[in-house]
Amino acid sequence: MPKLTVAERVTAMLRIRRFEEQCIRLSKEGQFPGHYHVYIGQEPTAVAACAALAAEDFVFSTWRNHGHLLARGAAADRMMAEILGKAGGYAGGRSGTLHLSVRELGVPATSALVGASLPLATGGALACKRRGSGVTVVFFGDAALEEGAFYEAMIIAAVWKLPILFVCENNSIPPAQRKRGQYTSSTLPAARLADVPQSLQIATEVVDGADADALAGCFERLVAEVRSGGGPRFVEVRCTRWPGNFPLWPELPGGEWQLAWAYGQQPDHADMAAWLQQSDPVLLYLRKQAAAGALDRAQAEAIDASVRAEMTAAVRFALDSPLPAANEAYEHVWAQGRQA
Amino acid sequence: MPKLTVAERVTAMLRIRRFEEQCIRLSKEGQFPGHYHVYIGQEPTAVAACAALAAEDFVFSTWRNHGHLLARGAAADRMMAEILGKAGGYAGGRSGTLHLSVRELGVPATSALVGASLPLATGGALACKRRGSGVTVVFFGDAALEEGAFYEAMIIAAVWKLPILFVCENNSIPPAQRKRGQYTSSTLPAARLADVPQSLQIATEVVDGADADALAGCFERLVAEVRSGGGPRFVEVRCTRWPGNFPLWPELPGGEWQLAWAYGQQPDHADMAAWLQQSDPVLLYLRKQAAAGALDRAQAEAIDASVRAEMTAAVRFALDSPLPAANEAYEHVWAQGRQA
Amino acid sequence: MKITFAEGLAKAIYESLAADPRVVLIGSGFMGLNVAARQMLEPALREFSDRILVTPVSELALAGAGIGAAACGQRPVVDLSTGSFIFQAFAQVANEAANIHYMSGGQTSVPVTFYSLAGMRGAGASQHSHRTQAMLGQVPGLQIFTPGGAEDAYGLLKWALLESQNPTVFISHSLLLGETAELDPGAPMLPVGKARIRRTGRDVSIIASSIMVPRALAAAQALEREHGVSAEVVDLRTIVPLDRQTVLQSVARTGRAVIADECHRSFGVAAEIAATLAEDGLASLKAPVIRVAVPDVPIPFSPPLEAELTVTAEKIAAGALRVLGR
Amino acid sequence: MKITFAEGLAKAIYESLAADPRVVLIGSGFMGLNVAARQMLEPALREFSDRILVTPVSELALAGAGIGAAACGQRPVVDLSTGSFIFQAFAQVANEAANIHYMSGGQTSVPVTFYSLAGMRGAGASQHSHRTQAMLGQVPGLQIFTPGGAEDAYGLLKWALLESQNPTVFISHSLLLGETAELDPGAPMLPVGKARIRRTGRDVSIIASSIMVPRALAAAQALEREHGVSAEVVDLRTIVPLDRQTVLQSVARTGRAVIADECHRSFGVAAEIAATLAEDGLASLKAPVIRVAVPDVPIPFSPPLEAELTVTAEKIAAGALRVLGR
Ligand SMILES: Cc1ncc(C[n+]2csc(CCOP(=O)(O)OP(=O)(O)O)c2C)c(N)n1
Ligand SMILES: Cc1ncc(C[n+]2csc(CCOP(=O)(O)OP(=O)(O)O)c2C)c(N)n1
Ligand SMILES: [Mg+2]
Ligand SMILES: [Mg+2]
Repeated sequence: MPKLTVAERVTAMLRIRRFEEQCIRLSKEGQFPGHYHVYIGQEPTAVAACAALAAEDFVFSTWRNHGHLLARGAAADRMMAEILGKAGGYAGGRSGTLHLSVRELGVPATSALVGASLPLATGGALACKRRGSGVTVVFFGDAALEEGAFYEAMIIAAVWKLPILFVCENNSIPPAQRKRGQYTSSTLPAARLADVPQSLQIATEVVDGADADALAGCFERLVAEVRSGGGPRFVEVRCTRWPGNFPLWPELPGGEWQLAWAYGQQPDHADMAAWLQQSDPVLLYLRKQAAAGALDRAQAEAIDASVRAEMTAAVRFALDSPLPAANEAYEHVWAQGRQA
Repeated sequence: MPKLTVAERVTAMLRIRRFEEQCIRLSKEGQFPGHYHVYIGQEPTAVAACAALAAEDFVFSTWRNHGHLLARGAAADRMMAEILGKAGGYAGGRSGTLHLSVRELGVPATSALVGASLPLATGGALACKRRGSGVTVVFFGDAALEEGAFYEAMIIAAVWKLPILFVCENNSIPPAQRKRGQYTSSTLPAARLADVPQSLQIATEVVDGADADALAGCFERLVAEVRSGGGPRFVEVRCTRWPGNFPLWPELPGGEWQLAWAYGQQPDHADMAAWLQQSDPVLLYLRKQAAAGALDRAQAEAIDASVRAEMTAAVRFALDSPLPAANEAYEHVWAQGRQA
Repeated sequence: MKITFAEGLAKAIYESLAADPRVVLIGSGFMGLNVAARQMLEPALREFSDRILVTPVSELALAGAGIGAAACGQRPVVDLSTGSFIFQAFAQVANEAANIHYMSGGQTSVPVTFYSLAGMRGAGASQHSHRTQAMLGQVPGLQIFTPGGAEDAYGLLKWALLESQNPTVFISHSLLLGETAELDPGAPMLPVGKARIRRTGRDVSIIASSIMVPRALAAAQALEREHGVSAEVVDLRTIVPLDRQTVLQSVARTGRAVIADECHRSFGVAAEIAATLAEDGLASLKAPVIRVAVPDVPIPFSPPLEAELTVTAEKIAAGALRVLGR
Repeated sequence: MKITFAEGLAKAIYESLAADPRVVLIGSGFMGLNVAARQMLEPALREFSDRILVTPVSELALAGAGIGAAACGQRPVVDLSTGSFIFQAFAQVANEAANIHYMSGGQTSVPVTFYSLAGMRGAGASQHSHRTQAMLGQVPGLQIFTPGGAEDAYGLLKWALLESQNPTVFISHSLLLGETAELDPGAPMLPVGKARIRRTGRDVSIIASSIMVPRALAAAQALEREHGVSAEVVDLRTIVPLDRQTVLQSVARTGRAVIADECHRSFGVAAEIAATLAEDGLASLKAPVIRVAVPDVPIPFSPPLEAELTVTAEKIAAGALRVLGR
């Protein structure tokens, strides 16, 4: 039994997609400076993983954290305010997009350095192990396997038998360039990413990042295994890079994503059309549920409308939130008193 | 056809063993300060590897470098002088035992940090590749696989298809604790060390560190493969830790090693007796050659006598060499002029 | 001929590749996120593609490969990208590159260059804004170049790639990429290790490096214009070697020193300059030294917060007025 | 009760493990190669073995695990062993531990302690002798403790493990392990961030930390005995927080400052102290400040070469005579 209903899963995925679209829009409007990374095309991974978690569990993420945080239950308005560097953001504007964290949701520290979240996450898992309950999930991209930190974290997770799930979201190779049986990321010499943790005797799994149901099943099982003391697990989620995911600044090819595309309408952008057809996990899920009679177009539209309303409000909150006062720069360098 | 005659191989191995015995003696006499590491029990590895190399090739090593350097042709007297911190040493006393190097022999930089020689060695291999000839060999212990540097070096060696041979001298588990099929080093979760480079598509081999002939064949083949452009190779040499190899300061259990032990005589030290019987690569080689009629006891004794004479002279040179003048401390911080 | 800082870098890289086959590029990011500046590298990347290595995200091993290759006769430049990523490579930079020549008793030299696009770049936030020149200054054996102008970006990078026998950390800065300077291609470069008096003055010496140089010059102009104060601007150009003599001579003339530094205030480059004055220039000082540096606070994302910590021309000018007792 | 520095460390570790179940030991080397000192840890290692983690040689991830565990409610101490190995962990120490509290806007604190057995220990040579306190001082968000006596080894380590809410780099020193001091177990500890006047004096202030403290005291005794000079010795105890006030007040009294520092001379701790005097103590200075520090040279193996670079009591005393014009 999956933990989320169809409607809940669609809501959770659309929240991420619509949030990220607003982000791109706000960046293009110059509402916030710097580069940033969105989670479009990978939505069901965060949703499935977080659905399998309990409140006491910990989540560690990267620069591509918006989806993970939303799926974990973070408030879109405070997230957006943070991305805009506003006083109302989770970190009062200090963090910005790159290392958003929400401690009350068990997301204590997000690193924007490739591979760096993995050692931190082993510490989260160590804390779980010490207190005798809870698991830690860490999300990272395929490039993490090029950093020594990845391997050292795997080693200590295995040696200490930590309750940790390593989630590699591999978005590296566009489908056209994929060869059968030779799924390699750009600069890692492994034939399959999962071979690497396997060589360190960490049990691995590979799952299709475009199949929300498969992801849900996979994460429920893996988190349960980890929770019951089975030690670390590694899962490679094979995502197909969304055509708008450019190395520096994302774009919205074909404009805002249309629910109608799930129901027969075509975008007028060739790359997008191909991606939507084969790889857009939200669209594929909607189609599948429509075919199964589990969620019809009208229901989906209702969900989308409410999600859009939430995001409009979030943007409003963020834009209305004041910039922090200059002297706020000096606050929170040093922690005082005791941590909860 | 092995590159070394039996007499040459015995000479090369005994040079290392007798050198290291002198080292231990000099340390106990207080002739040099600090901790150090000897190569007793691993002699045929360095000898086999270096026999397969040409003058233009590069060698990178660790704190356990004496054997590698001697096998590469370094002068015992200048090495010993360096270990004693004397002016006549290769680095005028600046290096000491931990990072002995001899550039004219293609040993440009030795690191005393676990794992750190591997990235350096990929650079040596890159230099070979750029100039279109030569290979690089890097020696390291099993703990290197616990450092991120190891993995990053493997990755770039594989991605750049470098002419490099990674030589892991695994001396981690005493035979009594070895389980069949489960040969793990102390804190690495891999079942077999070679699994790890294999997962990065680097061809691997495992060889018995007590079998000098097997090592010779193995290294000739692997170096030839690397030299002919086959890309990186990894070899795990399974050594049995010599009983005198303590983590801090080595000891000579049973006293100085006796050639007579190869010809029936017994040491009066139980650990040593077991190690000699099963694992001492020098002794096993002498016995094998005696049985094959290739080198008799008298011949071995003659070799040993000449090696001992060489080492006595080396010790004399080192002891006679003056300590560097204090103001030598300021020399060679900065390189001047052009490098040859 | 007028060139930008980015053009100076690209020109140095191109000419070095052309001049010496031992020059190898490990990575090719150099210009960071600046798309326009990246295009300037295109000719070099095209023409010398056999000497430009595609790199995994493995800073530690890339640095090590550069060091090892240098020890074996090449002249590599390792692109360590955003300045903060040098921490990933620190073990190789600080404990291998810096020590090899000395530990080998002079046998091996290591002419490797680490390119580091450091600094507060705007929205880099805490994890992408580091300036490591002062930390690296604690590591004997490393040269540290911090050009503050386009001509020095060109001259110092080219010298590192073609002439230097020692490992160099080349500290570039995103916000300098567009700065322009006059370059006379025929003129000899100011020797490495010599500071540049960018502007002479009588009343106060402003000591600067890297991004602080244009800001110090702007401060000096404002001081002249608005307050009739004549400020001298000393551009250190390199942090190691450090041209203490020029600093001391300038302060001997002006009697007053303001040190502009993008390092954090404590243990930064400014501390070393101030210490030099306390040791060897005390008699010259008519007033206490002032450091205008980034407070000891991680760099925040939000623009007004980052601005609060940024060392601007205004803050430098205010520092100068303060040492002048105004 | 008289205890050694090593006993102080062992006592702090034992009592912290006993007092708070959140204290976890990641590694258990602490005393380095000193066999006698290692035995002092035995009771803690035996009694709390469930909270002592066996570690692979993976400094980077071990540091990260300590940070992550701290962020998730534990109070780990990570044994980074020989001071030089902190470079392997630098990315986690400098760019994660230091920033998390700030980046999270105060949501998460990271009470992790990194134990680093730093310093010129005799025959450590270039790669095992680093002192990183000045470099780490450039990283806001890190506390840096450099005890110079057994009572502070005990007090500061225990405070880091039980009380601190911030990441701490605890810089220990092999050559201090046998130093003894009087410990009154009932007495309150001098507050963290306060320097200790180890010896009062009238003629010159010697500012010291870590291994420099006993050497500065020996220098002061020799100065008194052999030259009739009354030297005050200020033990900084912590580099961050840095007690500038006590330094300034001491120099205000004596008018002269010698800074004894085991960092390399340039960009070291001594530079920051000298800079503080140049900024805020200029009027007190009757003579130039003198830094007695390790020259900008990698540490050589050979005993006479290492001795040449070592900051000894004799060199500190000579420095004091020099500022006194004798
Ligand atoms: C240590 C470090 N090196 C380099 C970077 C620059 N960088 C940011 S994102 C990125 C690529 C990451 O790729 P991947 O892990 O596959 O994640 P994706 O962005 O594809 O989700 C790089 C190299 C960094 N942030 N940290
Ligand atoms: C980065 C680093 N961490 C820790 C050490 C301390 N150290 C010296 S030797 C050693 C063990 C090495 O074991 P292994 O690689 O198997 O080599 P062996 O000595 O057994 O030949 C350690 C941990 C070091 N030198 N460098
Ligand atoms: Mg990716
Ligand atoms: Mg070993």
